[in-house]
Amino acid sequence: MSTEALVREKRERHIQPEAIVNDFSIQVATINGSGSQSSNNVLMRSIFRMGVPVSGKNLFPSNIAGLPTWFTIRASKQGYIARRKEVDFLVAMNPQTAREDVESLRPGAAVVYEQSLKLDGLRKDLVFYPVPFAELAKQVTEEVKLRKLLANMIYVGVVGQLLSIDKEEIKKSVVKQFQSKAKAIALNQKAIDLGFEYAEQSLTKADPLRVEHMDKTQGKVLIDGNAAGALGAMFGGVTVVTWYPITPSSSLCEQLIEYMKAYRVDKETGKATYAIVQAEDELAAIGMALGAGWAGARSMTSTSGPGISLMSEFVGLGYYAEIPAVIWNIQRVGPSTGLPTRTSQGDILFTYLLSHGDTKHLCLLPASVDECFEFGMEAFNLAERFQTPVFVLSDLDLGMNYWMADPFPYPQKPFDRGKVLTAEDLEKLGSFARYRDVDGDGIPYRTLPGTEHPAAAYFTRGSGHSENAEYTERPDDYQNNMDRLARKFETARKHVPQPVLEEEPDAEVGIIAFGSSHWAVTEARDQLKLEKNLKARYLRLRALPLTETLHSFVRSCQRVYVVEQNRDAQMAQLIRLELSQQPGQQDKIRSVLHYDGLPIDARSVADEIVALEKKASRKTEES
Amino acid sequence: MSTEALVREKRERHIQPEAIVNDFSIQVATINGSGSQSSNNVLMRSIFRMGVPVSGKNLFPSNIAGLPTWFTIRASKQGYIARRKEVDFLVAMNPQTAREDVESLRPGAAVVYEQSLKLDGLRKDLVFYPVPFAELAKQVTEEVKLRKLLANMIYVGVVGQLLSIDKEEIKKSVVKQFQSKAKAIALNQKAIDLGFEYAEQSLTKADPLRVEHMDKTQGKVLIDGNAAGALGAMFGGVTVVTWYPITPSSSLCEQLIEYMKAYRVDKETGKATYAIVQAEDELAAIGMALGAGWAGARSMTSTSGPGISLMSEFVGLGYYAEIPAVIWNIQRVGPSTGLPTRTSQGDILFTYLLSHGDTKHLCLLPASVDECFEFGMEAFNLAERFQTPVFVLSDLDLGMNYWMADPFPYPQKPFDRGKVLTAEDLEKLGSFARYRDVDGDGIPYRTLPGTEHPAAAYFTRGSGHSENAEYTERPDDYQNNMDRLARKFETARKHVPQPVLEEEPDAEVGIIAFGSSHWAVTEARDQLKLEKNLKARYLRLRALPLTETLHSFVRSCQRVYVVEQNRDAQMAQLIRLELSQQPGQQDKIRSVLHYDGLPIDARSVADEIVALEKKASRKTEES
Amino acid sequence: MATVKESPPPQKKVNRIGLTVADYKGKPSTLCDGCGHDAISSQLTKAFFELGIQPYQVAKLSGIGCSSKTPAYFLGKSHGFNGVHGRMPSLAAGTVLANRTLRVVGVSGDGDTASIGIGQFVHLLRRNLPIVYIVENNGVYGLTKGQFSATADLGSKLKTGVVNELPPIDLCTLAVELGATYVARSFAGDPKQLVALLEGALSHKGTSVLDIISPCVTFNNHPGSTKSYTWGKEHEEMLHEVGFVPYFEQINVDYEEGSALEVALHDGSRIVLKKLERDYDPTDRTCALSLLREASEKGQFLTGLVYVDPERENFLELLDLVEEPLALLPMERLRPPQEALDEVMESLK
Amino acid sequence: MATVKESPPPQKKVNRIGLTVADYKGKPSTLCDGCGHDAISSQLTKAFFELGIQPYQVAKLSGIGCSSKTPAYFLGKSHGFNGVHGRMPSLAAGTVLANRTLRVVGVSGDGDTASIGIGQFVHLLRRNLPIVYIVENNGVYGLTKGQFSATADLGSKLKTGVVNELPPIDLCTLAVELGATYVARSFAGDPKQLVALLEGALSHKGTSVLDIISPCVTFNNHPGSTKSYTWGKEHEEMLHEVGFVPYFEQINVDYEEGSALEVALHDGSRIVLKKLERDYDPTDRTCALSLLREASEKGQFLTGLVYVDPERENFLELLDLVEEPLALLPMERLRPPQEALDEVMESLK
Ligand SMILES: Cc1ncc(C[n+]2csc(CCOP(=O)(O)OP(=O)(O)O)c2C)c(N)n1
Ligand SMILES: Cc1ncc(C[n+]2csc(CCOP(=O)(O)OP(=O)(O)O)c2C)c(N)n1
Ligand code: SF4
Ligand code: SF4
Ligand SMILES: [Mg+2]
Ligand SMILES: [Mg+2]
Repeated sequence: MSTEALVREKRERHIQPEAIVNDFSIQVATINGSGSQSSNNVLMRSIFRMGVPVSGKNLFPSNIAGLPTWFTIRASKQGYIARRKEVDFLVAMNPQTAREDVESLRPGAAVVYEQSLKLDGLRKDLVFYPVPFAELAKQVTEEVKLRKLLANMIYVGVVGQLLSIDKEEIKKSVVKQFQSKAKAIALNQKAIDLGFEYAEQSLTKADPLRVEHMDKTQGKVLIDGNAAGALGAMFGGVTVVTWYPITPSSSLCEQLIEYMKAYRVDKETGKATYAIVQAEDELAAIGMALGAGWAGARSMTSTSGPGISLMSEFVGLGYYAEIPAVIWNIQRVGPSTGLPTRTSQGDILFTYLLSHGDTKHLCLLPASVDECFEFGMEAFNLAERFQTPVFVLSDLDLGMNYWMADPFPYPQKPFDRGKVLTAEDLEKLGSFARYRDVDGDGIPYRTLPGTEHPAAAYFTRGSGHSENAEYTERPDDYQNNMDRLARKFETARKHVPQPVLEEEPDAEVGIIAFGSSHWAVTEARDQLKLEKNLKARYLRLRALPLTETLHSFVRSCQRVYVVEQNRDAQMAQLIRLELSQQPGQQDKIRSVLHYDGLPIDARSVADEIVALEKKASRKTEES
Repeated sequence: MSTEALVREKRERHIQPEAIVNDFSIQVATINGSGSQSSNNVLMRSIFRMGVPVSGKNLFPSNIAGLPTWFTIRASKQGYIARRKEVDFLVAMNPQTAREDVESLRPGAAVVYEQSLKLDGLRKDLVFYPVPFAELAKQVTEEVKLRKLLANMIYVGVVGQLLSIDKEEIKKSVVKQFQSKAKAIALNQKAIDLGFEYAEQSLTKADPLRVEHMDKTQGKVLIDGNAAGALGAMFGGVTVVTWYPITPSSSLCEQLIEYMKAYRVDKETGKATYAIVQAEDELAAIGMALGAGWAGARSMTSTSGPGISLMSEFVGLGYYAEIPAVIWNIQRVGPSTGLPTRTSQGDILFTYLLSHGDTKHLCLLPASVDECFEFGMEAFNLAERFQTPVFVLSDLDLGMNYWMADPFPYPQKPFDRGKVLTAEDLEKLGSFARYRDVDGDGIPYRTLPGTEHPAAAYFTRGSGHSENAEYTERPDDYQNNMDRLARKFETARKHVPQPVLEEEPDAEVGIIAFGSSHWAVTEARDQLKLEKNLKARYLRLRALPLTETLHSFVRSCQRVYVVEQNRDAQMAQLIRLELSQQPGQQDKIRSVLHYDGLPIDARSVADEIVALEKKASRKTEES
Repeated sequence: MATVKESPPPQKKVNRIGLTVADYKGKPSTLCDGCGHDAISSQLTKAFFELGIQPYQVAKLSGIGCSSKTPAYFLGKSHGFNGVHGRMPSLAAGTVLANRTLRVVGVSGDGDTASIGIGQFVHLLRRNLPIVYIVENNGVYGLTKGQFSATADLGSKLKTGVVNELPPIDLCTLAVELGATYVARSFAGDPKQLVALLEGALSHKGTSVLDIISPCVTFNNHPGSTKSYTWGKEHEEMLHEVGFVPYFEQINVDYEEGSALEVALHDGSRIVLKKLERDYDPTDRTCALSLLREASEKGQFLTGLVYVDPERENFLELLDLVEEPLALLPMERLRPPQEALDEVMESLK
Repeated sequence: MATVKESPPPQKKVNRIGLTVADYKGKPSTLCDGCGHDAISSQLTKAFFELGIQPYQVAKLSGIGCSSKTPAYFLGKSHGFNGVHGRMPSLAAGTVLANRTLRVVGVSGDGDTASIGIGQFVHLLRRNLPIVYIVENNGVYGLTKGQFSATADLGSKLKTGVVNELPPIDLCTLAVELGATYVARSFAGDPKQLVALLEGALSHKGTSVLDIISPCVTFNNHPGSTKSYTWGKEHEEMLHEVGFVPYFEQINVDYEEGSALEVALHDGSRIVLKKLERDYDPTDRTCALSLLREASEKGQFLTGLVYVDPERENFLELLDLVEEPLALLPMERLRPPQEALDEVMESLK
């Protein structure tokens, strides 16, 4: 892997390096609504099919058509799939941004661009490939409307040729992209071929980038976190789904609709084993989810920041009246409307403490599409086991971008429906007290409406209630119930997904991260090790509340860097509080923050840690 | 003051002690809706008018009529006005609770009760005064409907006689209570006299409690925090008030309506210099308040827990788009509907961090009716100076109970309308950038709609905006703006009301508290000093964010007890985080928590601190 | 016939499933003596008893308010859910989606429905889910001590002297306009009519809205208030005499040709509307709306079945759900087979 | 007369306060080419220009959506406020309460108004504040890529194949029913009528609601969609030809006796409604409602001034506010004197 370091070094010295194979990123700059998505998918999939690990990130505006959008494909023989800060190969199709796009390139990078934009004058240290896309498009079709789309396909051909991407794989990818639409396939293939030809005849390769066959993607899949979460929900047995559209959450429910239509319609009767309802807003969405959870369904909703705020009151009811429901929060950049199409981990604290009064909620923190699938199922088990709303905190980067993964294993774990008493149980018991801590774990028993037994009924309320679910304003009743809820939360601490520890023998430094930051951190650890010989232990948090593991991890380190994607170091704050009973430990915590709306990248993390390490050593010298 | 200690000690040894003068609490147990409020007021005011410090606490159900309610009047020659746990004198008018009320009394206490309830059999260690209230009521009036009300007035007479309360003062209090309603005055006075007579003739004083004239209430007023807050708002120049009814907040706006009618109607034109609107819900209330604040009005709304949750989304807009508004949160017991008529400090963390994304808000923490008045004004100055929503966190105990105070001083401080550019300013400047940090304090300049200048207009939005208030999704624009907001918050740290320090030379122990806990803490400090010779420094927080003062205070103590009225030690968490850069300091923090819905009392605080101190010393011995 | 009984059934009388009225009672009410809401609770109790519905098959939901407390005061053997202010419709919708076999009854107040809750109310109506939605309408916020709600009369005055200057919302008009398929107005002081309308609603397959004037004796029962007992008694004008014949009592009600109108509900029950002054057909939407408009303009207090469409598909039918409660489906029917996952994974390669 | 002008005024032409059309333009639009919303923005620009309103006296507010972005695309010299989704009415209300001298225009979408925002919309209508409320109605959520809103046609189909099975909300009916005093329906494809209706709304003293069908060319412009250009052009049926005569142009419009109806607005401006097929009087509330009902039943697309009541008191009058903006009152007028405080304190002793 040391080539990586070497290459970097050379780049820094601005030397034209030798061939760079399967280790660079391509950025395609277009205008949104111009249908470049399919071109980009074909390009990405072709490389993927050549066995080269890829990841695709779509940087799009909060707008439907006419504004700049960038798609970045990273090829990485080492299998790194985090965002890569530097662009090595630019396809400049958007006049609005071409200038800035070119200026921000690293020296030595290559640029394919619409000839008429005349970009080659902008810099001397780049490789330029002018292409008359508009002209070429005319040769593909008479239909003026189609030309813009096809111009985008042409660059697939051009780039394919320049990077020596396997023509056959491109063909296959085109077929996959346009499914059975023969006409579309032919037309697009024609455009690609034209691009190929043009590049062969009119361009002379002058950059070091090349794609070569590998075997690192055998059997792997490309999927976004929202699709994975939807699959998790389906295989987790969701029955009632309520939602209100909001970017970047909508695609989770929209893909779920498709999957459920395909796999959850009763074979014999042809009837649906689920209800999916587009609510009038988020207050209604969470209300329906809680009503359904109360009545015994596995219910869920999905939203993003503004929706979470609107759900505050109802979520407090869910906590206090103890009603299961699963809530996905696909985080975007706040506060307020913020940047709806940019990514962030800015809702950690607010979601954890959502609603007035003493409230705390179970939060799952998926880092990968695999975990979106896994937690998509597990969230229901936890919600029903602990009779409380459970949040799954994903984000736009994880939820809407393309991630490579192994095919998801078919779930072996049966559903855990929690402490629900049936008529038979009641027959044996004779009676039950809805809010009594029978087992000492703080978790009471519940019955479902419709249970055929005279002792089954109880009254649920968000106001003060006794063990028997009767209305009460008694100080002791209130306090006992609140203490039990705290006990229940303690029990949950042991049942939520535990952190994953990646050991690093005799390392002084520790890194803590969660969610989509994981991939940048993994890569950054390699960079630190290779470039600075700085070894770092790594603890990846997977849920709130935080668990014991955290204590031992921090104890084992001299300095701990908490990496997260928000301004206020929200997770670091929770970590400090968790350590407050461990004298001296929380002083070890330092924050590495990334909050500009772009997915976090390894380089920034590594650089920041190096800088902070320098500071630390200076301090110790001084003292 | 050492009698206090003495007396307590004796009580503990169950001896019938000598006369207890002006230092006990009376509890009246009735049924809500039975109009006992006026009787209780007359009783309380009579003692108050005798120069004896009093406080009155109303413990009422979340219900309109027919459920138990208790009113506690505390007389304290030392001037303690916190709740007193022990009841010395019970008036048992409510059959539903009489038994339990009597059982919970301290030995030696006195009980006036409706004869027919036959309570005297219940305990041997109490003084019982049976009174045939129903019978007596018949003598007062023919009207059956009125009798229940008047029975309540009769006990005023009985209690008055037994505690030797000045008849004249009672008369005057009756007049004050019923204003100019001659008929009511006569009838009620008649009932009281009857009670007096009955006590004189049929009861023999057997308890040590007595009220004597003092001079400790000269010129003082009795007022509730909501009324004080309303006065603050009026003298602070509020112009737009939007609200939605909710206990315990409603009375703030309802009293404000009365005050504004009286003092804010334009003399010449007879027109209102304010608008008060009952909104359809809390989302609309905060929305209107923000719209008005944006347009330049001093706007406010008032609510409680559930309303705060519903305001989450809009408050985030206020923070990010930088719009002034004042929001009163009269805290009640949560989570969810919780105990609507009980008190709590359970919304600290949630309010401070309200809304998704990286948000933080200025919160004022009044401890007294004086501060409700003062902060009621100051909140507008801060909101307009910092162009952001400002919360005033009161609670039910402070807001709805009666507190003794000196008359409020007429405000000398002029309004601070903050950085608003007029047409003239713009003429000089030529242009302005809405979100630029011109002065380095993070606070930008704004203009009001309607400003007659071509450069005045700008576009406000909750989505990403540049310094010039233009739409942007640029990473740098976003991050710069968020950093400026953080800077603005830092500036505010120095401008919010600073903590009040009560020194205690060479004390090892420190206490931190805020809001309505203040009075219990003050009394508890005396108890600790007198009874255990335990001296404690005291820092009373008056606002969030926390300020430097906190650091030096904690440094100056060995152990710091944070007293608050919630389960999760919410303020202690914020304190720990604030201390996180001070190695070792946060280990000193311990929590004294009170969260059963009743106002916090000195005895519980003192006992808990003593217990924790014992633990601490044991620890140090061990180690 | 059920609804012509004059006196409440004697304690020991049992219904068709062998239960007594006592089996349908709830906890003692904590509302003010004489509160209209209590009168409605007893008619609900009676309606369920007479229909012989199993209490365990009923789910009671409500928002926040004095009215919303009442589900605790009837059907003590049914599950109940007192939610948050103004959001009962979504909780009720979720409940019936999870378990379509439940008889779902929602109780709300005028503040809970017309003020904070109008948004969820409107969207509930559009969905026509099988929910009986009862508004105990007293024109004020009782529980918060008497402020005006959005159904308060124009110009009506509070004890405090505050006058309401905003036009009241007519909930029946809104209900008919937005898609409710069973809309009635009634009066807490008219138990006979009320119980019949409730029984009809409980037998209807779509959303039923009952706007019931229910006097608040503490804050809005003063003379002149159109939400007071006196005003109600003096001004109630019945559209027709409402009778209800449950499906299990297939007796014929005899009346002269044309002197009554029968509406057959999907479960076989029938509503019999005996003509009084006017000749009114509640199955005609346009008539219903103009009737309501006329009434509100003339300040008339018309009670009875304002509108009914026994046939319109409800949301469960539109969703084409399985017959069984979704909540009770076993894992085998909820987790697709290995092949399904393989197929999806294949498509992602 | 203002509204009979066929072509937009040439660039250099100035209005009565000496401003050119350019002075009323905003930033370039970022909406899709051909989006109906842009057509509405240009008519707003034109209306303000023709009325000669000072841009600085205008406040533009909106919720969230493609439609709600448009305030950035007209009147660049006016303050604008793009708030949160579905809650523009409360922000607009607060704005006009704080400064009654502002001309307040709210722009919203059908999702922003009829779905999430229906609650605030309903209560805004009741208050009749001086606010021009524009709904750019395309039957879908444009900005979130084409899901159905609450005004989507029954049975209409998305590209994805999803079919809408819920009845659409008729915003004009709701507006008239709940108290709006100027209610119009129009079409982004009919600039001539639209500008006249906008000018009327801007001269009206209460709440005006304009439900403007505004095609979403990207997600809901397919044939068959009643929110498409073709459908609109083919089916638009004008109630009357709308003309507007501003108060500062007291010319007489001549038409034969009875061939037109004039409505005088409180500022002296007049709306002239030239008769076409039908004989319609928009000042009659009952007619307005039955007209709307008929239209929705027959699926007619009637445009024009549906209802107007130039006189009903607005909320500012009911509150009896001072003439000046509350926001600008000096401390002397806001802080009561020492005596006031003393008086209160005395009463508490
Ligand atoms: C979010 C929220 N806001 C305010 C309240 C306070 N509140 C309780 S009941 C109520 C009004 C109830 O009025 P209505 O629905 O008419 O019921 P009624 O008491 O008149 O039967 C209000 C405002 C609350 N519980 N929750
Ligand atoms: C609280 C909240 N929920 C959801 C969204 C996502 N969202 C943005 S615009 C929109 C719908 C806009 O539809 P419409 O009002 O019809 O405007 P159009 O785009 O069609 O003009 C939604 C759901 C949001 N911004 N805020
Ligand atoms: S206050 Fe009114 S509504 Fe509430 S219980 Fe009493 S009478 Fe009924
Ligand atoms: S998506 Fe539709 S509504 Fe949005 S800008 Fe494009 S055309 Fe207009
Ligand atoms: Mg009511
Ligand atoms: Mg729309």
